[in-house]
Amino acid sequence: MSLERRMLTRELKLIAARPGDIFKPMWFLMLVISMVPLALAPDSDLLSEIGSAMIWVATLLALLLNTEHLFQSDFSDGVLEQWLFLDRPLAWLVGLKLIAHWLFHVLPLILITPIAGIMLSVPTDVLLALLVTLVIATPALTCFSGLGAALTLGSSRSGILGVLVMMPLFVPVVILAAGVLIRAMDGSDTLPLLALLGAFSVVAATLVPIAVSAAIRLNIGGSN
Amino acid sequence: MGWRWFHQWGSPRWFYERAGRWQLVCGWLALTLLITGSFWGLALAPVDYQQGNSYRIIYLHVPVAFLAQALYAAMAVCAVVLFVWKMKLADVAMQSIAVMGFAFTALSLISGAVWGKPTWGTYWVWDARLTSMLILAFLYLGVIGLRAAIQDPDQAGKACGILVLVGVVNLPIIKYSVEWWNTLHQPASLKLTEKPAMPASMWVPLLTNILGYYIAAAYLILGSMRAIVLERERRSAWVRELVSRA
Amino acid sequence: MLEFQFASLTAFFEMAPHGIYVWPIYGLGVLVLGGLTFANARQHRRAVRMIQRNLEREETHES
Amino acid sequence: MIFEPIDIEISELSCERDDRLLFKNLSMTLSSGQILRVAGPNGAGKTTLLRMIAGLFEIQTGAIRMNQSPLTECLEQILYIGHKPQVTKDLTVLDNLKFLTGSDDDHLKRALGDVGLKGYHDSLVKELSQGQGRRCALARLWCVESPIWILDEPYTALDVEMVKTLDARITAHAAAGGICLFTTHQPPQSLKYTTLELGHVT
Repeated sequence: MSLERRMLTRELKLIAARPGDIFKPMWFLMLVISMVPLALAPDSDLLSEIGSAMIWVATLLALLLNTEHLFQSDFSDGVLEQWLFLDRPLAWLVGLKLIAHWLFHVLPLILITPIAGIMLSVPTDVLLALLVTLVIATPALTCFSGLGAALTLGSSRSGILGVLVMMPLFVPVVILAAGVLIRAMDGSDTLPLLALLGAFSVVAATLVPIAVSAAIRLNIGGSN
Repeated sequence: MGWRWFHQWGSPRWFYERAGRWQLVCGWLALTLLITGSFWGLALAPVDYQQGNSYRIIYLHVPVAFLAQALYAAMAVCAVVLFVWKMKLADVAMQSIAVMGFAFTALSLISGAVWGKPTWGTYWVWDARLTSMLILAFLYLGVIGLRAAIQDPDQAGKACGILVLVGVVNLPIIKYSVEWWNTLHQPASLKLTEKPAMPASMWVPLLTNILGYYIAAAYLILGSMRAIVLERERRSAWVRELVSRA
Repeated sequence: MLEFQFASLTAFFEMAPHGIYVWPIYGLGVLVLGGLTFANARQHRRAVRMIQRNLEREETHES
Repeated sequence: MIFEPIDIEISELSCERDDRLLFKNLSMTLSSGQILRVAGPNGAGKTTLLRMIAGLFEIQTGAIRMNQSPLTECLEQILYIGHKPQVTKDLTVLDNLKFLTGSDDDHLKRALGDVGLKGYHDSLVKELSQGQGRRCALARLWCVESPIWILDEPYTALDVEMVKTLDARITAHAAAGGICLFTTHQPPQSLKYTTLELGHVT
């Protein structure tokens, strides 16, 4: 079995062992979405106007929540340091881990956003755009929050520092995605913006794993 | 010259001794320039016919905003030096610059907001420049927070270096996206960017102050670096000798 | 070119109608620059004192 | 199997951590068939030295070369087992080993039999006792063919019988031309080794 397949199988088996890891962020997402009308008003016009933005932000937070400890347990078990002895570059392995994380943890989160959309009476075509932007944008977000997780690995009292450190870097993605949603609401062409968003995601997914691997190496070097 | 110069910068002792002298020069120079520039801007420069006297805030706001952005770039240069040449002084510089950069970013945000009150009628507008400045402040905070969370200074330095490099690649993207977002959501009527050409009586004091603030930043960074060098090199013979002589 | 733009010193300090915006900002600027200078000096002094303490502790250990 | 001849050359290695000089100008050469115990009091830098040789800790001054080439190029030759568990609690014994070694099931089950975990391959690691968990991590010694073994406290939590089994395995490895470095606080009885004493820096 190739190392790549071993990696993905391991990831799947871990999910089977800890299903809560997938469900907690979903649960969080639905809770946040239920809070919106309570904090605002049950007025469906108002909700449908801000609904897609709310869902975007809530998904972003849920994603951060489940990426924050991406490497933590492997790091403290000492499994992460074994990655250095596998005959693949660390950045490649990190990339695989991020892909697996996106596939098995982030994608399910995106797939339940339509339910949130119905709850906030978001129109169907906007909902579709929302879904597409999330699928295209989350790889970049996953990579960045993975970097935050890797940078704060070694410090025991970091708390949500990884999230705080990485959140400003989400700005371009959020802006572009919001642009797509606004255009979808107007009914104008969203394709150029989606292409731009996709390009950002692709570049982030190729370059950020290198930074993540540097951060992991650094933290392994500092621990005993 | 080349290599010797390089080795000197790698030596904390050499830096500590020189930096004390440079700091003194920078301090007085900055003080003179800032007093001149600020007095000139506040009292001698003509009133702006559109904004009235409130425009005099630019003599602080503009230099500080320039600095806030330039310091992030400087931090990135330090990160590169740290990774390529493993020069510890670069890490010390990064640590000082992060704090100074945050202070200047905060100052530019506050002065921008206060300038906005008489100009736009409100303290905070989601104007492109204010917004990207706000994000810059968060980036600086991230660097400071990351350093504070990691105990070992060498390791903290490298982690911050990675963060700064990732940040500096993203910074232009953030800036452009925020500008684009601004045109998307707001009519251009609130913009302040288009300014008529300034007369010399306005821009000469501005230039004086820009220079003054840059040198003041150099003074502050040198001072903070000296303190950090002393702290980090506390075990070395030269520091012990220096302190016991004092 | 270089002439005082205000009728009197009071007018200068009033800077009508924007004095309440301009002067506090300059005050804050002075405060920030001064505060950072002071903080640096204090950090330096603390470092020196810490090293001195360490040296004294070692001397008492040796003797 | 017999390993190709290999030598590790450590030259002028020094290490300072948290203001403490752990070792200074450490030079030695390790060659095929050698078993080296790194000894010394707590905090003497045993783990740090092992991690440096394993390429996990950055070398500050000095150099480590393996067959004349820099260390970073030969990491696949190293089998490192640190004092962390090295296994994931939520996975089964077999899945853990399969991920790290890539060997097939039969091979792994045989290795598990060798470390006395026969029939445990489907158990989750968190269901095992501490000693059994350690055995699971050590089972890699029976199924991976790396010439250089770096074992940090391999004897911790092992019973007398397992200690003997491990000693025999290390002896066989050295006889086949491998190198083994390890640390321990209880000197193993049935193992012939040389000792490097750390902790004498002035």
